[in-house]
Amino acid sequence: MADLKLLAALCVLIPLVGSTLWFWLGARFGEKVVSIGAVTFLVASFLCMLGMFFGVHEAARVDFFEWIRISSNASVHFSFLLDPLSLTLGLIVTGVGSLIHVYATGYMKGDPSFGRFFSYLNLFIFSMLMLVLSDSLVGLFLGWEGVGLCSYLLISFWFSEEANAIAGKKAFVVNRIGDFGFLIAIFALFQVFGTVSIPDILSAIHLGNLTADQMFWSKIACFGLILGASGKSAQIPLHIWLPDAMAGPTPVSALIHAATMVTAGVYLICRLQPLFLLNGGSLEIIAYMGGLTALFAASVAIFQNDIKKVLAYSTISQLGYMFLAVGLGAPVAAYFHLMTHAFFKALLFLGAGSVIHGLHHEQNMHKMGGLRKQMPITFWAMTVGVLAIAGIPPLSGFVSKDEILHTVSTSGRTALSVMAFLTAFMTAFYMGRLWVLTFFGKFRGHHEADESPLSMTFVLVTLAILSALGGLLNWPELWGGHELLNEFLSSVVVQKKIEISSEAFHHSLLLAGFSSLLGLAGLGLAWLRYRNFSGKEFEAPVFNLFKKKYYIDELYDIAIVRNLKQIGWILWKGVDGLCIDGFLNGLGTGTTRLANRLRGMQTGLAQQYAVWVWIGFLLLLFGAWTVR
Amino acid sequence: MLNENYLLVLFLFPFFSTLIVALSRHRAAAWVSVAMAFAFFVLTLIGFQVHELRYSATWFGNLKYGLYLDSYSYFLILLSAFLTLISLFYSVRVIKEKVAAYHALFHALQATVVGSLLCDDLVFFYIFWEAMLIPMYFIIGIWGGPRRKYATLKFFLFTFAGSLLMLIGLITTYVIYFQQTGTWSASFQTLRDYFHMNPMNFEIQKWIFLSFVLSFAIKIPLFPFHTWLPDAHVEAPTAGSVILAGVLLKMGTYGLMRFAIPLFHESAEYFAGALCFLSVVGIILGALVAWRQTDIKKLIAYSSVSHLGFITLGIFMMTEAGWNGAYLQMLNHGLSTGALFLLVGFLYDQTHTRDIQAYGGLAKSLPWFALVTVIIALSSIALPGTNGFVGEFLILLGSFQSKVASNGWVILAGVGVILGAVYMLHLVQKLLYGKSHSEKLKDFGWREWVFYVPLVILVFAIGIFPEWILGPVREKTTAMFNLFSTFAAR
Amino acid sequence: MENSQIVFFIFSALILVTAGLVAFRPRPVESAMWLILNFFLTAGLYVLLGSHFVAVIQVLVYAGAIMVLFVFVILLLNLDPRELGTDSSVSWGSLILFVAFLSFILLSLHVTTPELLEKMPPIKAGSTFGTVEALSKTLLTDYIFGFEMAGVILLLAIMGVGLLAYRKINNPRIVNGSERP
Amino acid sequence: MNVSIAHLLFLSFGVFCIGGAGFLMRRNALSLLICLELMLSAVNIAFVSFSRLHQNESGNLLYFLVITVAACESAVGLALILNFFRLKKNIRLDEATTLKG
Amino acid sequence: MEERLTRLESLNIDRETIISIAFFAGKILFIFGLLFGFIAPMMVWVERRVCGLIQDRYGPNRVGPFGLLQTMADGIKLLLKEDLRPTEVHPGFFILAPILAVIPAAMGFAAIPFGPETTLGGILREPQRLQIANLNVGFLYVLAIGSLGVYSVALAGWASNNKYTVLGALRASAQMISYELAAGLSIVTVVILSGSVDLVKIVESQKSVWNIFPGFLAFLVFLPAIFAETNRTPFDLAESEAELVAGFHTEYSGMKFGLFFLAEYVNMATVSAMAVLLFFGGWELLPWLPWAKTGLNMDTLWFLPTIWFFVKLAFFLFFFVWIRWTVPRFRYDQLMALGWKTLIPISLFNMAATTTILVFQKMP
Repeated sequence: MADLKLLAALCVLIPLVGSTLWFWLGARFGEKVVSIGAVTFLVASFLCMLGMFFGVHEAARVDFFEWIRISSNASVHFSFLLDPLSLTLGLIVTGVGSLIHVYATGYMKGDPSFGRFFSYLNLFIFSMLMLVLSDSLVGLFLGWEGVGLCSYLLISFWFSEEANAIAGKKAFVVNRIGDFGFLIAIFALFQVFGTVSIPDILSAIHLGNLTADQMFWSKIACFGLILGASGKSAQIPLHIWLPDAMAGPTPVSALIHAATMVTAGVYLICRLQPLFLLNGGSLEIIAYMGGLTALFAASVAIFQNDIKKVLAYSTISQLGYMFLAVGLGAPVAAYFHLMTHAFFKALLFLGAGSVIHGLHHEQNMHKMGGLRKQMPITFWAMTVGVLAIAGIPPLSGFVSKDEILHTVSTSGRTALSVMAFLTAFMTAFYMGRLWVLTFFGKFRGHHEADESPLSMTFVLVTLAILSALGGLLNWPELWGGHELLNEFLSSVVVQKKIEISSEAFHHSLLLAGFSSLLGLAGLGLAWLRYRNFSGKEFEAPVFNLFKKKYYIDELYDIAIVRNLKQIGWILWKGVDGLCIDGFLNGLGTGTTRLANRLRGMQTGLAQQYAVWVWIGFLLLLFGAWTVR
Repeated sequence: MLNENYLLVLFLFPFFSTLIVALSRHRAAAWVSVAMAFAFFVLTLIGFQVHELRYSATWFGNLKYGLYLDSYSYFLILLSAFLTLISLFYSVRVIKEKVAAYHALFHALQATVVGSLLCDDLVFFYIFWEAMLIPMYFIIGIWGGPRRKYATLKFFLFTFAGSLLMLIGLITTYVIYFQQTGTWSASFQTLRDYFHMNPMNFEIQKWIFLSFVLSFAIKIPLFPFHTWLPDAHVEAPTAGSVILAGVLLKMGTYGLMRFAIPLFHESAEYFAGALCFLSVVGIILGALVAWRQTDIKKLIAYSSVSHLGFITLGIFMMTEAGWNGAYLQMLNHGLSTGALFLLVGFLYDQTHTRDIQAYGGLAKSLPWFALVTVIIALSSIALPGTNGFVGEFLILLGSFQSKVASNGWVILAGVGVILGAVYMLHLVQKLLYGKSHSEKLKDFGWREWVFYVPLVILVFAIGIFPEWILGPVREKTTAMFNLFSTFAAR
Repeated sequence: MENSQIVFFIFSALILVTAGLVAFRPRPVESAMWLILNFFLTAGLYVLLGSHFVAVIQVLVYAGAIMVLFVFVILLLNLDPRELGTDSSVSWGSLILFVAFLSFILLSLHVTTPELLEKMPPIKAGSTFGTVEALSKTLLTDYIFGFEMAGVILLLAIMGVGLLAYRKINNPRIVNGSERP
Repeated sequence: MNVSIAHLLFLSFGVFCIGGAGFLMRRNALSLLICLELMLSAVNIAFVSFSRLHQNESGNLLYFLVITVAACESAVGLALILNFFRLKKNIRLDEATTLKG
Repeated sequence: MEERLTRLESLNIDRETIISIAFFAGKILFIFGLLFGFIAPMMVWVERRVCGLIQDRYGPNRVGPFGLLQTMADGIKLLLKEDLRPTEVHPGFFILAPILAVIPAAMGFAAIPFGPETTLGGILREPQRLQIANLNVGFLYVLAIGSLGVYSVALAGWASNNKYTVLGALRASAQMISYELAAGLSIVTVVILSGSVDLVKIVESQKSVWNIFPGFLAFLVFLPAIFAETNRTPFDLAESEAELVAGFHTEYSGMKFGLFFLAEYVNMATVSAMAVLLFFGGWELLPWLPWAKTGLNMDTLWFLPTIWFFVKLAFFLFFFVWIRWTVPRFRYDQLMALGWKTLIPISLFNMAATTTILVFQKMP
């Protein structure tokens, strides 16, 4: 146990130490030391994680120290909950994190703030691990806000551009709205259970016996958590920050905004699944929210020209899938998709980053094309990624997505099924569009592209392999596989097992065929449409809606931001200035006027004053007399 | 172990240092003053292990006075000593005119603050409470900005009007005690114990409570009595702002926790709804208005309004966790807002403007400044891991369980958490990010590090290990709430 | 009527008359001179009342010091009537009202408390009343606070007068208050 | 001495009223101060009389306090008059109506 | 006083009463006769003779033996002179001033004791004081009356309506007020030493040691103060002939001037008497040897102390004259500086020191 404690502490603290180290000494050490150091630290952290992964059998709690004592019998501890759910995600975070660190050493070469970048990145890993491993909701919240902060810092990493800074701020504030929900949820849960420790809450739920009042608060908590999760995972209505977050360096997009942080919402819901099961309505909401987001984001992604924006919307869309799965009671499917998505989306982002790097920070797909010759490794890696996300068997994306689609189709909710399949098709289409526009046709840009350095391509290849083979982790038993993940997670989350029967096999085969058909169709359509691209996109009034992202940003701006600003102005000038100060200044001027009137009595003649004194004295005497 | 003479020394030391500084020569005055402030800080630190100390003596005739130190007063004294030390150290380089007077006034301010924190006697508390105005009045009035006359007048009239009402309430309490017992006493302990056993007529109690609360509310400042604060802050010299925000505002909340509510907690529960409403309005108004400011100091001033709204919310909700959080948040706010004012002062000394538009891209030219600013800003928006979070979390968590007012207020206050991020990041973005057009500024030198390092360390030390403060405070709070509950049981 | 009463009435009459002269003689010098006489007569009255020390102090301090100050200032200013201004008689009304009212109160006091009109008891044989020793003993024990306060007031007055009289000498030739070539 | 306290009080009262009348009606500062002295002296008569009535020293001691005040008042008053004279070249009180010199 | 009045009231006069009345009248006659009939005229003569002596010339020596009758001649001249009254003077005050000069001077001496309590060789049944008015406030009375001398100077100067006189009067009054303080404070020291305000008791307390020894500092203050109070050289700035013609009495002539003259000598006698009484043991024989220890029968030789007292007085008067013709006149600012910056602080310090020492001496 002591070893576990040490491992856990090391695993979390190493990135934190790294963070301060690179910030403090980044400039002094030089790029080489920083890059080697950062990667080493991350790998060390990953190894610790692995150690824990194999060290823990069922689940373990590691308690460090008491953080906040709330009352005599309730307190918040700095403690970790090491169970399959957290360890899996922890492995993904550190593993993918290490890869992306390696990649970033190449990508960020020559940046004046090299040290700062790795400092932030390490800090992110720390926060993310806190999020994942924490045993209490408050500790989770620490990581939750911490990753938000790192996201903020990294989005506005190139802060000289005002737009980047604004994007960072937007991300933070939108996340904060979600965090607000999370906070309320914590309060409500504390109200109900008198504790913020996740295992305690869960065991209390297992015990049952909640009063109506407690049920009410648990419902509130669910809504709060949904708000929180939707903020972090960029689900409607809080999705608006993620596309803007692409302002950050690409490794950041890959790590934070694709592989790890944005999946925190899914993780959170999986974590507290029993709570949601208690309030069935909330799961319904999650499912519909996910489905809607998936469809919406996919439709927008089709019309984006910025390669990273496409990927951003794609991420939103895939996250929608995960939510859909969770909402329909298939957390393992969601988790599986989370994992595979981490691989292939990181791969895609990094590939895109490689392209952008090669093109000297050109992100517009209209100015790319034909890059498969200049960047063969990138091209092939990207191809694996695209095929994976499009759901082409037997790549990982196919397996995980298929599981979700299977869940949807068997859930009996037609609307959701339609959404899911439509999204699958659209995903394939826009990914195909991205692939074709980037790597095929003529080169439409200005700079000649070069293949990226080894540090980047190595990562691409590694990730490509992972994306390709990731599906094996949870290959459905129906198809003769062994559902490793499902088994592993079964102690933590509840998912209905798919019965093994010929009917089910039949159904699943049909579904798999249909979905791969959809994927192929999407890719093919894209190939046909964009093979000889001449700069002309789909033009129709309807498509403007998609292009402009359904005008949601504008809507928020008009409906909320401007109004709030207006209210701020009114409160300042109106309430503070006119009402309060006006009232008080009125009092002041009134006094002055009265005093001006009374001033006439002050003639300055001392003897007159003396007469007044006499008179006052007489009155006093008279008063005393009458009182007597 | 320390005995009660420690209290006397603690109480008299700032007066002594005021004298020393006032009498020292122009050149040496600044350093003498810093040395004295440091000595006082060390003296304060010595008392760290003290849980409760009481000192009582006869002045002359029947007039008694008592000093009382517990964790409620101790940490605020520590904060005051720390911030005074920092701001005086900061002022050494900045203030070149009437140095001795300036420093002496700060020590005098310290003396009054410590006096009112240590007093067990309501009358003495009132005296020091009033006396606190005077040094601050001069600090703003002499070393302040161009509109200092208006600001000082407003500051003085607001606070003075409030405290006069408190005086009335105080005298009423005093007289009622006399009528019922036939002896005079203004000792808080005596009065509290008595009124717990023999509650006052509720109709009267209500009004007395309101008179106390009004006075404290103005000092805090609670909406709608807050308009003096931005003006005072804008005109005050940096160190004055630090002390004003860091220490003086706390005296209001301290007064609530120490005097008003323990004496009249029935009324406190009665008015909880209304007062929570005001707190929440303060939180949201402060945040929204802060967002629209172009003057950095005004922005921070309004952020103070917002933060103190949280603190009062925690207090008026009348839960233990809320009180602990509120107390911790008082310290946190002192540190973070103090640091923010110092940071603004650092910029102002070089550029002589507080207009937010005049800055941009400072992160490039002043990386260390940027780092500290971001950390402090994060503390201010209560990011977990920083000190602000612990306080705010406890306040909201505690308030959420309150029985005296709806927890709808907490949800509304939570909106304030969002808005807090909005205006703070707005400030950070405008100052640090964007195109750099102020290349010639100098970054931190050793003088700055001397006080920013402890500040930053404290931000995290309280954020991660809050128990060293929360522990003693909780003991006190629990004792107090036990008293309340025994009362309620009867 | 007894002798002592005659003496008292003579003194009283003289005191009142000189008081009138003090108040209404046009020149301040005359007022001052009459006031000195008035003080002397008052001192005499004090002797009659048995307070010898008070009588001496009346002469020493009032007549001998305070009034000298007045005379000194009068001499210093050496004013002509124009500079003195004309006196008014506006306040006669209020004055009469006041006198009437106070007289009424005094008279009614007499009616309500007739023991006021009784003669005062003679001073007892061995009494130390009016001696310096008795007075100073009381002064330095029971009234020590008043005594100290009187000292403080005097000190304040000295400082105040010093401040009022202080003038910066602009002429550089004047050193130490005297002019040197 | 065989008189009643009432006699002495009437004497005191009379002197006081005369002084008061002078105080109210004179227009030059010097006479004003002189009349003030007269009023104080009247008060003194009352004090000393009471002291005689009760045969203790309290009245006499109050006399000393009054005389202290009188001395201070005349000293300060005369200094003020001198300053006023320097300023205005007269000591007419109806010209002393402003606070600014 | 009350007793005395009642005693007169009952017309039952016995021998004792007559003797006491005669004793009282005798004292008055003796003192005023001595003052106005002997000391003042003699002093006029002495002054001029000593002047002559010091300036190495004769002085008056024609009228009578050694010019002794010179004073009488002058007096007759002054009496017969026309009573001039300049037109611009204020008539009432012009006449009042010299009268005000003489009356206090004469009144002051009334409280001065000039011998120990005595039965006049057995004539009186009980020993009585050789003092006109036995006031229990003692020297305060002398001081009080002495302070009134200012008015004559001030009035004279003011009434003469002449700038020299006004200046002289101003100087004189300022000077007298200032030095009165110093004198008073130094006397307080003596009172502290002796433990009484009664002059007789003060003298009695000096039987073993004269006050001049413990109170030397006080005497150092007292001496210039009495010179200044009597407007004598070196402090006679009020009448400094060279600057102010003759100061406050420029406009006076005839017997009015004579009265000022007279008052000055009487005042000198009074303050000299005070000096003797306060510091030089009054009528006691020698610092270490009081009359009681000489072995003489003081009941029969009761007049010896009185004579010895007047001898001491005479010495002081001579001292006044001696100083007058020896020391030059001060400048006015020097005079004021001496008074306020030297004498008053010294006497205050002296008072405090004396008190402290006495308190420590009396402490067990």
